[in-house]
Amino acid sequence: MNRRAIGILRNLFRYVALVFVSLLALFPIYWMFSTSIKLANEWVATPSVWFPSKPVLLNYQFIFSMSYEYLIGRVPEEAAAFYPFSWASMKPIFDSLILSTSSTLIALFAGTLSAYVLSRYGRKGAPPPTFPLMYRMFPPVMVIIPVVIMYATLRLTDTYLGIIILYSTLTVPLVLWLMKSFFDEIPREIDEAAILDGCSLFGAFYRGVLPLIKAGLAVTGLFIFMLDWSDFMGVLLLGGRNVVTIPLKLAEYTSGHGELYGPMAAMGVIAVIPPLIFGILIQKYLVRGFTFGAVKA
Amino acid sequence: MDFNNPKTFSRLFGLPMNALLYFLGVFPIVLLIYVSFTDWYPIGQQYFWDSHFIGARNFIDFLRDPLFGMSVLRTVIVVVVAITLEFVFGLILALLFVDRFPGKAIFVSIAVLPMMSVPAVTGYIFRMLFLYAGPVNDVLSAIAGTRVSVGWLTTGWLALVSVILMDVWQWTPLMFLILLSGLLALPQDPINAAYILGASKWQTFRHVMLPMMKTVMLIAVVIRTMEAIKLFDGVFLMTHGGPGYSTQTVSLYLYEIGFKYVRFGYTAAMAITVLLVLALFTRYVAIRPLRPKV
Amino acid sequence: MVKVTLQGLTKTFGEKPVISDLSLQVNDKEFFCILGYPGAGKTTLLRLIAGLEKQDKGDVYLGDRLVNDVHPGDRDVAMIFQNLALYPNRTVFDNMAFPLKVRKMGRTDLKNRVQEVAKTLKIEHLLDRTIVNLSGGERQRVAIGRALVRRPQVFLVDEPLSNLDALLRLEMRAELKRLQRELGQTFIYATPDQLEAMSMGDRIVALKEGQPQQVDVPEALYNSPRNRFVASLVGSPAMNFMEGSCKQADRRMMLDVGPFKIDITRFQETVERAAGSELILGIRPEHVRVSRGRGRNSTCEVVVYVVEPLGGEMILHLGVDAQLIKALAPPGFEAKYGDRIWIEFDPDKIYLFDKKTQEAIL
Amino acid sequence: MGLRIENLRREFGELVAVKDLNLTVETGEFVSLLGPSGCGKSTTLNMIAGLLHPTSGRIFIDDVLVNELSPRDRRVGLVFQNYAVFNYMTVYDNLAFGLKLRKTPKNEIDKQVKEVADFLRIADVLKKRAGGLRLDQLQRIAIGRSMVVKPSLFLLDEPLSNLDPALRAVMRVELKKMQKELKQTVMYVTHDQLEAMTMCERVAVMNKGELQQYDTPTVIYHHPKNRFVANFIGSPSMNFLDCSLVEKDGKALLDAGAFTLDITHLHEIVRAQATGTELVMGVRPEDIEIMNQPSGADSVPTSVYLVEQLGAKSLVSMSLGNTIIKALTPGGFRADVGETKWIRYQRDKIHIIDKKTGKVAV
Repeated sequence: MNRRAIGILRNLFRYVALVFVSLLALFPIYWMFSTSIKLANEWVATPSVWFPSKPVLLNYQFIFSMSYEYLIGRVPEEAAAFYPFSWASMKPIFDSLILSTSSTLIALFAGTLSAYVLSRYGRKGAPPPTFPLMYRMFPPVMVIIPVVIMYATLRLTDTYLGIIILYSTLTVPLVLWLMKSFFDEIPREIDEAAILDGCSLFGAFYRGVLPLIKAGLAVTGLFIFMLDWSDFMGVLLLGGRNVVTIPLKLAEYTSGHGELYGPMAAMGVIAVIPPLIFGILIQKYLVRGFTFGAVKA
Repeated sequence: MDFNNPKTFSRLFGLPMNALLYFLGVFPIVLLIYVSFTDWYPIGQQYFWDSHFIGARNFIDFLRDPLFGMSVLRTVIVVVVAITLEFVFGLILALLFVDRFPGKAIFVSIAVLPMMSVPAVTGYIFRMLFLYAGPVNDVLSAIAGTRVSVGWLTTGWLALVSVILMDVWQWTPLMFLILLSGLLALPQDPINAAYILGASKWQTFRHVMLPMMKTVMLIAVVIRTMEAIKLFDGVFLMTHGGPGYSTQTVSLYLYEIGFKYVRFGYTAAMAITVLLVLALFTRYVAIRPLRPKV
Repeated sequence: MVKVTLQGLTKTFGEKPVISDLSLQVNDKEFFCILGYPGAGKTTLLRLIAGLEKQDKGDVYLGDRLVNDVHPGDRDVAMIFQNLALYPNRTVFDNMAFPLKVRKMGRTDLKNRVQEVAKTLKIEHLLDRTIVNLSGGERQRVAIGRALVRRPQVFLVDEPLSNLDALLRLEMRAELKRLQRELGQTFIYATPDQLEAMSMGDRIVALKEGQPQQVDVPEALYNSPRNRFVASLVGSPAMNFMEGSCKQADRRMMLDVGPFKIDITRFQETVERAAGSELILGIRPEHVRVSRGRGRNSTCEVVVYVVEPLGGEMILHLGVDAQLIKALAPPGFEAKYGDRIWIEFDPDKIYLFDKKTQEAIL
Repeated sequence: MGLRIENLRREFGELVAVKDLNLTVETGEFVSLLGPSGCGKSTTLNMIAGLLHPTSGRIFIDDVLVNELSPRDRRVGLVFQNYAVFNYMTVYDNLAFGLKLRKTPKNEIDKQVKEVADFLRIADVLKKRAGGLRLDQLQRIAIGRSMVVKPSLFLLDEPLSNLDPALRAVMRVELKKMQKELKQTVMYVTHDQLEAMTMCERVAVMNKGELQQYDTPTVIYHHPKNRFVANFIGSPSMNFLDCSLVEKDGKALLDAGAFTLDITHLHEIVRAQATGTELVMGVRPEDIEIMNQPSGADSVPTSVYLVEQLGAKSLVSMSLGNTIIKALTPGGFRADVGETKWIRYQRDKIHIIDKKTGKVAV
């Protein structure tokens, strides 16, 4: 057998394997999506329904109509007819957006400044470098338990401010390491040239380095947004009434009152869309993000 | 103040992050240590200063608590099995992607989709997949030829398997991506040198590529171990720790004691202990390959 | 347009002293080269002068002004970095205008100044291009241009040519030298390449482990190196060194280096005054004469290992016992691997070093 | 025959990296593949080693067609530019790697590794991990690793480019010595013309994927085939002056604007070789004589532009019309910038090149 034939055979094997892997990766997501457009009688059936017989948007209408408490015991088919779209039902989406965006900005601001100092001036002045890293490594429950205790005393529980502070603090170590890895890629001489040209230390950062690092900032921002958006435990323990994000709403559907698989799936689809888009956008940097900048792809 | 003094400048720039970390880092930990020595029960005693100091009772109690021991054991099982599977699958997948071939970018994007999903949503998805009448049983039926009805979420050990499968589905992509970066970053010359010296593909992989990947593999495993220990969201939505206690991990157990039974003092003692163990693990094992060269 | 004076400059990184107690003076309008191997402290020295690094001890004067506590931006020095430190995605104009913008110069003045500098450097036509689209030589010019627009008092240059290919390097070398002449400004230039230092420098400091070994004009470094280090650093091909010991015989003083002896009677006084009997003989390859047959003054027989033709002349690598000697053979000399030939030293051109202190005796 | 290459060609998409290359290397010969980066030399090397498949053409090693053989079956040794030593193994394991793969008995491996280590003078570091060693030691390991498997052809890919100049000179000699002692067939790839010219018996100059000239260093230096070779070989490089051929009073004159040169004696050859009257005169810096006074009809007045002291030599740049001519004179040459000096070409050393085709006529 010559080289070419072996090459073709190898490729064939590779593609078969890859298609199989792709099916495994996509199927659960497909299942959620297809459930979200199924009618109630197809949500759970034996054998289960792989392709919705009649795709409908009722489940989406359901979650965007009046709030859930009024709908207990009803199925989307009838609910849609009675209850029109309501702004109140959009609250989880707005809450998720507000919390994720503002926490991301705060973490980005604080973390970037520290990352610059760490990259250029070493340890002096910057936070002790391993401390924030450890902070990131502990299971959130354990980090949050003392925070719950503290918030209860400070009356920060179930407030936007409290949760934004929590999110910012949990993600700022990642910003620190990620941005440091980006700063480290900019030669030190860029700052020094700016300083010799007459810039102050701040000027060297702001006019010299920052413009070169816009892409890194964007990547880090999107990555942190994904993490904040995905949080569940934080709001579970510190939110609830006043603050309700999408994952929390999702959990609400599962607890108790019969399984509303269709609306849950619709909520799930809405929850995963932003991270999927952002994730694909910054795919090249995901490794760097998850490994604290230690592995660069 | 002279902002052109590097020391002043870096203090100033470090200020916002330090503020965040001290506010939610140092302060709560001190509080946690205090509370762990009290019997604080917020329903009866509104503020922690209303509670009574009871010494090390909480620590002695939870060490005797069989549920806690079991949750630790379960966490260890989940972590070890899931990480092993993820590592093996991730490495195989990475090897499939080393060469260049048409469509590579698309396949990579598809393969890494699971890790971008929101963990809570993943938990919910797998809850649907593993229903009695779910598609997993459908596939098994199709293979077996007769109707198979496995109670994935209602049988204790199968629920644990389901949890592991969920973690494997969501996080194999990360392992794959890290290992792939490692493989692609390998210098080509030593590999070619090995070929020319007479090594076969397998020998080159075994004697040249694997040793050079050591650091990256270590990083991948450490990172994933840390993340797997955190496991909470997915399990919470998928099984709620059930049936019974069969999928209750440390995180879930702490949650239950702390927030269902609101025994804050007791929870604080457990949290402190786990934190300490993890801190030692992080300090002496995990941080080494990760520590950026400052 | 100013002289630079360094007094007792000391800098340590951690435990390691990088510059230790260094004093020297760079004259006004001088092209001053810092020559040394990588790690000798050349870059650190430049950075200390620029103020990017703070010395542990010692003083830096620019002209008569003590600048120890002056912010780098206010020292009025420009530095051209080894990696040039240009902004890759901005245009040449923006790069060159940056220092002027920082100093808040008016738009028209700024434009004129940049134009004028671009003209001297022959990069006017590139002003609108971005840096990433330029060749290595062009980037080099832009980096020089960015330093020039400010009209600083002192130029610090850190091996900027090391990333260029050989031909371009030769060209830029001449260009830089011409520029310095025309501007009449003080240049301090760090390089590991002795050829570069020898050809460009008005004076050179040979630096070793943060300590100046010799500060002098190029010819002096070549003709009368202060110690063995300088002798080996300057000149290509490098000087031959052979260890030997002095022996008295028949009122003559002979230096025995193993394969042969050499008569050093006429330096006897100097040698006895300076050192013990353990010496190092140094001889430049260009002062080793080779011949096919044994001549009257021939010192010893050697084996040809490698012949390097260098245009007309050639370098012969010769083996005798376990030692290697390089010799520069005249054009037309025929030799190939394994030949046995004779060598002869010009007795006026030898150098002697004390083996213990490595200092030059002769 | 150590190596024979027939019509070797390699394309990367549109780009032809190697264009119909023909080359033979005798057994035991030391041959260099020389050219600027991107000339196709590394591609050629990789094809010989089997890391890259040729688009067309045939490669024979020891008269065996190896096109379809995998690298491991070709019996070639390859030393990479960055050595590609297995950092994580001990030096011993590095050297033994090839033998272990061949399932050589343990005591045999031991014997051979020791032998090679002694030969390369790395016996003292055998037990150390390769990662922390010096560059020259890494290089010895890389060479030794290939040596133990006794390849019929040794390929060296710019092995000296990572070493500092002093070490490079030493390794050059050692490599040459080794090759001679082992009578090993070696193909040495480099972009450094000095290395190629000094070490190799024959040099193949490549440019843009095409072989320009393949001959001994002496021939290449004195009789370059075309302008590229003339320019690439020799440092400082050859001067080129545009000129045209004028016939007057039965004499053939080379008119370069600033001066004319009588080339009647070469007229016939030039007329036969050149396509037109537009010519380029090439002359090496060392073939130009600088004089204070005009002497003879060939003297041309020039003004000194720059003098660079290189130690044993001085490199003088002079402006002639609007071109710069470089001349190499004995060291210590002194002249002020702008001073008038006369130059004279050594008439038998000039090259006349067809401007259009770049071919050297004389």
